[in-house]
Order: sequence, then structure tokens, then C-alpha cells
Amino acid sequence: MFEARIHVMLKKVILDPQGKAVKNGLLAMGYDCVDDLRVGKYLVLTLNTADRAKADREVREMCDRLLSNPVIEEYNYDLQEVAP
Amino acid sequence: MFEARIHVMLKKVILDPQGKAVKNGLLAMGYDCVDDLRVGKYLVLTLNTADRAKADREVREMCDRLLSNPVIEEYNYDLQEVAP
Amino acid sequence: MKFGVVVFPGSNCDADCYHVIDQVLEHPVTYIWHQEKKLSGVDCVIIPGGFSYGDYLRTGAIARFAPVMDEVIRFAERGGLILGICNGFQILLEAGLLPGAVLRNESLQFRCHDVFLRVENAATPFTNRYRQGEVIRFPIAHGEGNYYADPDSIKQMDENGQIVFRYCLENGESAAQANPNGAVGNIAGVCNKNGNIMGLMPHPERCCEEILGNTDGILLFSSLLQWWGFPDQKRVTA
Amino acid sequence: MNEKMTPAWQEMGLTCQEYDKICEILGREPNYVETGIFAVLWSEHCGYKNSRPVLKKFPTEGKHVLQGPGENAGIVDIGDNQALVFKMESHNHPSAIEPYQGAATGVGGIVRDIFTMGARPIASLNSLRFGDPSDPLVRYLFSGVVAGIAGYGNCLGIPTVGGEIFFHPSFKDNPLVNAMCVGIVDHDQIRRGYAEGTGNLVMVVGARTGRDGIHGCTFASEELSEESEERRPAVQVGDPFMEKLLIEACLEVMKAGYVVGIQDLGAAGLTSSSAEMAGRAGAGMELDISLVPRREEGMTPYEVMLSESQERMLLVLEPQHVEAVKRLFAKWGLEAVVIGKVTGDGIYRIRDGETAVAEIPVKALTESPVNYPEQREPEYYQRLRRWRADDVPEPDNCTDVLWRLLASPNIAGKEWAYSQYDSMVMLNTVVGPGADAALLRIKGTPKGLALTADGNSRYCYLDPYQGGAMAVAEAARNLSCVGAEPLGLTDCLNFGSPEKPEIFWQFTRAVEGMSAACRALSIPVISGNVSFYNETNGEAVYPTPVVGMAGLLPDISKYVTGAFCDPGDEIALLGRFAPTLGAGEYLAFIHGIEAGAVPSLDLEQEKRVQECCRRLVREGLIKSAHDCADGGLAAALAECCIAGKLGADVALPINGRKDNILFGEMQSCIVVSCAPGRLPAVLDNAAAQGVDCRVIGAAGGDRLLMRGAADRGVLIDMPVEEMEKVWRGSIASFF
Ligand SMILES: Nc1ncnc2c1ncn2[C@@H]1O[C@H](COP(=O)(O)OP(=O)(O)O)[C@@H](O)[C@H]1O
Ligand SMILES: [Mg+2]
Repeated sequence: MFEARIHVMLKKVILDPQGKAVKNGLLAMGYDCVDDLRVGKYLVLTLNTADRAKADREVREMCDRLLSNPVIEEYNYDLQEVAP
Repeated sequence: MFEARIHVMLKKVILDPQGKAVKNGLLAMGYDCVDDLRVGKYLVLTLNTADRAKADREVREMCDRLLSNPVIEEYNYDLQEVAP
Repeated sequence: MKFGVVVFPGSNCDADCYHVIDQVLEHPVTYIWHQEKKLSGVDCVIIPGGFSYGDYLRTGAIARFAPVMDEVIRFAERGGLILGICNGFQILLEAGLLPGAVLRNESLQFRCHDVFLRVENAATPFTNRYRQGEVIRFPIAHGEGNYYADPDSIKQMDENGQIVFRYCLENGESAAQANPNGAVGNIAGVCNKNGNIMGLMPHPERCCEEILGNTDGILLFSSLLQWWGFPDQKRVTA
Repeated sequence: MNEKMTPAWQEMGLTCQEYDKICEILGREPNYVETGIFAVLWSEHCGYKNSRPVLKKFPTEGKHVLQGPGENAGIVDIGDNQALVFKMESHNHPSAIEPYQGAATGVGGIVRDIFTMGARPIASLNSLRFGDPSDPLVRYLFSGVVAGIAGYGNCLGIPTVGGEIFFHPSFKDNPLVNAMCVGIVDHDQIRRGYAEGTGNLVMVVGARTGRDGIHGCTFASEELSEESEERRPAVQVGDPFMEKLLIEACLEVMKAGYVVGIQDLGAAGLTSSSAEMAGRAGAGMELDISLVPRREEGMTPYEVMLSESQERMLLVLEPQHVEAVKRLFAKWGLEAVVIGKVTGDGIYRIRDGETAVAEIPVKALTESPVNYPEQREPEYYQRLRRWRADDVPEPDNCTDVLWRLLASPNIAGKEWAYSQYDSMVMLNTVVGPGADAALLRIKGTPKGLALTADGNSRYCYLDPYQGGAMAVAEAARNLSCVGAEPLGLTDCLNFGSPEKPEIFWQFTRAVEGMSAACRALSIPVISGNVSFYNETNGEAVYPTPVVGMAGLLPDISKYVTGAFCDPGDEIALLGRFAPTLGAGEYLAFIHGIEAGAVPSLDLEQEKRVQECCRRLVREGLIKSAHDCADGGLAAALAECCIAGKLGADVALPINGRKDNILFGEMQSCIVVSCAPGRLPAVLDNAAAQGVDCRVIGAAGGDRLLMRGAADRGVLIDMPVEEMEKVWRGSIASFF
């Protein structure tokens, strides 16, 4: 059993309206030292396999095909063996 | 300057419709070994301060007050010093 | 001319599109279930608005892998007519049948109201009954219609006439306050290079009847009929 | 006090007397699960133990009524073999602690109440109350609630076509979120929550059962306190996608004729839906809850029985249809599982596999004991009524006052909120949010359907009886303004703790006032909901009965809105113009005073004014109609100008304090406009029906000019464009 922790973020060149809104919210609450804020997605996925290479291949494929959109997003992940 | 990486997830007892839909999507695409999937938020926040204790305090406070709703969500974060 | 309206779990403008084709246009129309592997003889596929698969993760992302989409893509490659409205547009983007992607509205809010559009290309199968540059009024209803493509793609699309509608003021001027979602270049609708696939965020099917107060959308559907009737057209039936 | 000493029944909210009664019924002490079952079904939220006797005062019968209170929703006939199904429900407490999900699941719940009757939901409305929007916490609640309603309703593809929003400090920590849904059904497709036919099977369909929302129901029957913060799982996350599938699949199985009885799992989950269905049919039921699909492992029987997980339905069907029904649900990707059967012995029997969990007579569950709480007229009532306007200075610059009033959050346009709702999907919306009433066409017929939701918390606080009556009268008036005849109403009664005599007095008086108005206007109550314990740290919200009403237009091509149409059109006041300064928005917002007698309401007069207005609309004699409400005549005229993008020049019809004439509020008075050539016919019609009607000016130009009576000069002079900017921009400016 493997657990993949996947981070999907908007590409840097793309304006992140949600990040901007949250940042403004924090500034309005008085957190002056907030400098930059970006909001992305975090997916925790468990895979029922004992084969690390397969798990790795599949996670990458899932990220490329469904979990992220390469036009606007980039992703990274790490993979960890976990007890079933 | 500090960077906080914050993960916000729905509590385990709370239904995660998004995770469920994505998991079903992956299963329909033929990724049979997907076992469980939960979707959360990932925030990357930079703080303009040299004071780690202050940064830590503020991040926790922001998480409690705005970035998560403790009624349904839980969060964790790590804090790293970064070059300004 | 026969129309097919694709139904995904979560589609919610399927019945509206069906109604307009059937009751207003008075043409044959059929529903196409997302599990279907055939498009059963239709001449134009409409992918309607709604929240396919809840629109979880990204709008249109999961729908894009529904079994019916393989057929839609094949039909597209053969030059078949495909119209994606709102969520349908998002699905076409995810499927790569149209260039670009959509982000959340800049306001982060769902918006439902009328917008003005300028017809940027009146030579497509979807717009030939409008005048080039004509200003029309369509309703929008979406939370993620903030169209994005990188600058190079935009330039190319512009050159190819792939930008079909832009948000504008009532007098036709492009202006930031006419843009309801932050879309790059005020883009509201685009087509592929070949012109047989179009997607747009606004809802033409919502403005086809007098009683609803606006009939600006009907010309979009009748453009398709007119185009289908042109003698020298390459007509493709699924 | 040592917490461990508190017995379970007490912790679950049962009183000592109630517990004794349970022991008496069972002839033994109830076990833990049984205690839980009694506690939720006998709570105010499910059992209406405090309110039931008072609700009996409502008239519930009428020539159109096919189903009155007692079912999941009420039904009225609209002819052509079609009927309208509607109900309103509160989701106040969940929205207070998780505004987005609280409001979203509120929409989900009321929508299920509609399609469970066999109807296709065609429209949603909502009535909202928040504190002062300049408070960031209030804005968090407000924006979260609106986004939640939008997030859920838009996904379902049900247009949100109307509603109302009112701001007042009493709602600061306890907002009111009342959601209404309307469906349409063919007579022969109507279904009910009856568990009939011994041997028929019981199925649970839709979402899996999780630990969320346990005690949501007892939670709604308590006031909010610091402690409720700790009861976290009481809030659930909704899945509108699941609900959309559930709507389609349920309507399909009902249409196929497979359903004997059906009901949503709402408050108190499986417990209340199964017990209520058995109770209505006078049957018994046996369930094996080990068969209920779970989202989590290790759930106890108690948790399964009381979970309020969303998007679930309970079906009763004949055994031979089980496979077909399963297939149909599978087509929509949904689980449908048999969990028990209908029995003939009137006993509610729950097993967990082979282990007996509960055994209770159904009757004991559904016929909860009734309380008759004490009532007392609150001290403030007479004191505030005696207030006189003498000490309030007359304003020098009335244009300036109007400018400020148009920016008052209660009068300002609510577009910021409703433009987040999909109001057009389904292609029926002829007039969407922002008008007196929403108007929908009924496809395939020439008819139109008018819908509105109204209530006035301030009037109800100052005079619950009159305020209740006015909520009914105003809702009906709003329908009459577009030309529709009211068919029936649903209500949501939002009050503080019924255990306080002053609150229960407010409640009783409001219901009495509503009932009187219902009788006078011949509008039956067909469904509704009570929400008590709307208090924070002992402070109750303003009493707020909300009325949702539906009406019918025989010919939808003949409707009007409030918008002035053409320059030169005559503007007239239909009904008696009798403004009063007391209790109004002007007094509250400009002078910070909430006192005085509420405007007087003559129900006989009201009835005639409304009939007259409907007639004028139907005969095509008038081009616009809009009632005078918050902010009086000046605000009403401003709204007519803004909607029509057209000015007006009027002279005030009476003398007296100019602020009273301009901004004082009244009942039974409608601003209408007509082409000059039609004026004689309008006046004749009004005279024939014994209704006052006086011309006050004409539409035209690009500004609103209001002149004093007897040549007291121009009191208000404001460009329409500027009014629009202020009125439209005010709410957005808070964000
Ligand atoms: N204020 C009211 N006016 C009229 N009917 C009411 C009122 N409150 C509750 N009812 C009726 O009592 C029944 C139970 O209501 P409720 O507990 O809200 O139903 P649900 O099980 O859907 O939550 C319904 O038939 C409802 O219409
Ligand atoms: Mg119900």
C-alpha cells in the first residue's frame, strides 16, 4: 500500500484570484506581514499495490491525465509506503 | 522571511464529496488500485518577518481564524526560513 | 438536421437545450447518455451546461473521460459540428478539443446575469446569421468562466479567427467592466481552427423565446441550420 | 457538578416527566438507543411538542388544497391535472457555525421534501436575516450563506428566483436561513410518505451513512452557546451532485410506478423518516440496520439510527420491484439497499443483525406529548407602542434622506446576493429575483406561476399579531402586484426559546395574526416549519415568521412588474395612503429608533385593493404595480424609477409631516402606472370595487421629483441614474 501526497498549484504566470482574496482578507484582519499567498490543491491518495514502480507510474499518469491541467497547473507529489 | 506551507483537510468524519467524485473518476478510467482519495487545500504563504516565534504564532492564528473552519476542517503546516 | 444533447451525471441544461431544438427550432433532437458508445446519427452534438460529476476537482475534468467522449472526439476529428455551452465548453477545453482552460471567476463568485457580446467571427457554422461585429445580449451563469490561454496561443487564435465572442459594453466597446469573470482578452467563446467545434460560456439556449424577454440566442441555432443547408458544405453525420 | 452523574436521557434533552412517560409506555426502562430515538422524535424540532396546539389555529383547507400540513410538503391544484408542491424550512443553527455548508444543506433538505412528493422541483426561494453588515463576522456569515445557497442550488439546476434579506443587530450571531422550494407534479404522480402494505420492503437509497450530523436535530432545539462550538459533527457537508442524481433517479422510479411510499431522511435521519412513514400508515416496521451502507467502520446502532448524513431517501415498495429499482438507481450510480419491511403490528422494531436494538409502539413515537408553555406579554410591548413622533426632528433635506435610505442595506438592491444564484435554468423564469414576486411560465400552458417570500421582523417585534398578519398580507400583495391570485402559503416561524413566556407569547400572537390574515384573504397554510431557540447567550432574535406564497396567473402574457414604462404614463396610488412613522425603516435607519405602533392593517380593505390590482393587471389596464413597503412612498417610487430607468414627477397626496408622507410606511397601498388613455377605466374599476385611487403624477424625464402638497415646493429631486448607483451599489460596497 502506498500513499501519494499530491500538490497541484496554478502556474506562477497565472494570476491566482483566490490567493489574492485570501491575502487581502488576512491583511484586512491586521496580519501586515503577509507577503505572498498562493492557494492550491492537496490530494492524498492511497494505492492498493505493493509495487512502488507501478504506484509511481500510475500516480504520475493520473496527475497528467486527470488531477492537473497542464495548461494552467503544475504538480508534484511524494510517495510513501504505508501499512494497509 | 518565512514560508508557511499549510495543508487544510476536511476532518475524517466529514463527507468529502470531492474526494469521492475524483476517486470514482479514477476508478472509471481504470485505475483499479486507487483505494482512498481525499482532497484538501494547500496554501503557501510568505511572511515578512525575521521572528520565527511571531511567524509561527501568526500562522496558527490565521489558520484558526480564516484559513480553516475548525467545525469541519483540520490543518497542519510547516514553517521554513527563506531568503527574502 | 438532427441534434444530439449529451447527458452527463450532473448536466442540468440538457433539458433546456432539448426544449429549444424541439419546441423553438422544431428540429429532431435526441439525448445521448454519457455511457453511450455511439452518437446515433446526429448532425450536431450539443454538450450542455451544468455541473457534470459535480464539477469537482476542475470543471469538466471528470466528464472528459466519460465513455461518450471518445465518440465525440472521433466525430470532431471527422469534422462534425460540436457546440459546448458553459460546462460543455469547459468539457471541450479539458478534452483538448478547444485551446485554453478556464479558471475561477476573478470575483470568486458565481455570476448569473445578462452580458453583451460582440460577434468577432460571423463566418463560423455557429454564427453565420449574425453580422460581423454585431452586439448581442446573452445570459451567463457560471463560477468558473475565466478563460485563459497563453499569449502565443491567443495571438494564433486571433489570427485564425478562433475568437468568436468577446464580452463588451452595450455599444460594442471592449472594457474591463464588461468582463464578468476576468477572461483574458474578454473572450467569451472560441472555436477550433477548423471551425466545426465551438464553446462559449454564455447560454444561447436561455434567450430564444419572447416570453423569456430575449431572443438573441436563436440566431446561433439557426446559423447551424443555415450552414447545414449550404450546398457546398462538407456535412458530417455521426 | 459531576457530569458523569447526568443520566443519558437528560443529556439527550428529555425531561423527567417525558422519561417517566416513556417507561410507562414501554412498561420498562428504555435502553440507550430507544432513549435516543424518543429524545429526537419528541424534540421540538421533530415532534413540535410546544408549537403543535398553536399551529392548529392556521386555516389549512381551501378549494385548491390537495395536501395540507402533515406531509413532507403541501400541495395545491393549479388545474390541467397539475399541482404545485411547496414548503419552507429553516437551517439557522448549522448556518451560524458553518455558513456555507449550513445553507447548502438547508437547500438540499428542502429540495428533498419536494421531490419526495413526486414533484419535479422548479424553483427555490430563500429568506435571510443577518446582523449589521458593517461587522466583518456578519459579512462572513452573509457571504458564506449566499455562496452556500448558490453552490448547492446552482449545481442542482433549480433556479433560485426570489427571496428576501433583512439586516438587524438581533441576528448578529444567530442568522436566519429559511429555504423554500417549489415543485410541479401531475396529479396521478403524487407520492406520499406512507409505509403501507404488510410485507412490503423498505429501502434506503443515495448516500452512505456516516457519523456526521448526529444530534443535529436536538441541536436545533437548543439555543446557541459556547458549548455548541464543541458539537462539531452536527454540521454536515452537502453533496449537491449526489442530490442531483437522487432527484433524477427517484423521479424515474416513481414514474415507473414502483413506489408505494417515499420520504427523505431529514432531521433525526433514519429514525424519523421510518417512524413517520409507519405512523402515517398506521403500520409497523422492522429494520435491520446492519444492512445500512456506511461510510465509516465501527458505527454503533445509535449512530446509524441518528446520523443526519445528507442526500438519503427511504422507499417502501413491493418485493417484486426490488431488482428493477436497484437497476434504475445503479444507472445513476446510486446504491439502493433493502433494510427492512413493513409489518402489521404497529411496532417499530430495530435489529442489528440478530441483536435486538429497539422495540417501541410506532404511535408512541409519532404522537409526542404536548407542552402548553406559559405566555406573558413582554414589558416592552405597551411601552414601545406608546411612542410618539413628536421628538423626532423633521429633516431639512429630504433628498439627502432618500439618498441615505436607498443605501440602507434593508432597502438597497440585493443584486450582490442574488446574482450569485442561477435564476434562469429550466427556461421558465419570466421575472427573476429583484421584483415584488418572481414569475415563471408553466410550459405547455398559457399560465404563469408567481412566487414570493416575505416577513417583517421589526413589525413582528413591535406587534407580533399585526406583524404576522402583515407578513401574509404583504406576500399576497406582492403576488397581486404581478397579477397573480394566491393559492396557498408555507411558513417558517423563527423565534427564541418557547420556554420563555414572552417568546411564547410572541409566537402565539404571530400565528394568530397570520391566521386572521389567511382567513380574510382566503389563503390556506399548506406546509411550514418552526424554528425555536434562535438565541445567543440568552438574547432572542426578533420574532420572524416568514411567509412563502404561490399564486397563479391565468395568462402569463398579461403581467406587470414595478418598473415605470413610458414617459407620460399616469402614476396613481391604489388603496388608502395612510403612512405612519412608527416601526419603519426610516425611523430605525435615520434616527436609530425602533418604536411606535406598526402601520394599521384593515384586512377587508387589503382584500379589495389586491383584487382590484389583479383585475387591473389582467385586463391590461395598468403597466406597472409596486407596493409601498420599507421606506414608504419615496422608496417605492424610487424603485419604480430605477427598475424602469425612467423618472417621475409627483405631488404628494396629503399634508402633514413631510418625512411621514415621504418615508412613513403603510399597508394596502400600491403604486400603479397606466397609459393616460386608460386612466378613466382604472379609476372606474377602483371606484366600482370600493378602492381609493388617486393620481399623483406622471412618469417621464430622468429624475424623481416629489413635490409637497398645497405647493410646499420640491421636497425630493434626484436623478434616476444616481439613485440607481446608490441603491445597486450599497451592499457590494460592504465587501
Ligand atoms: N409553521 C407551520 N405551519 C404549517 N405547517 C407546519 C408548520 N411547521 C410544521 N408544519 C408541518 O409539520 C410537518 C412536519 O414538518 P417538519 O418537521 O419541518 O418536516 P421534515 O420532516 O421535512 O423536517 C410538515 O407537514 C409541515 O408542513
Ligand atoms: Mg421531510
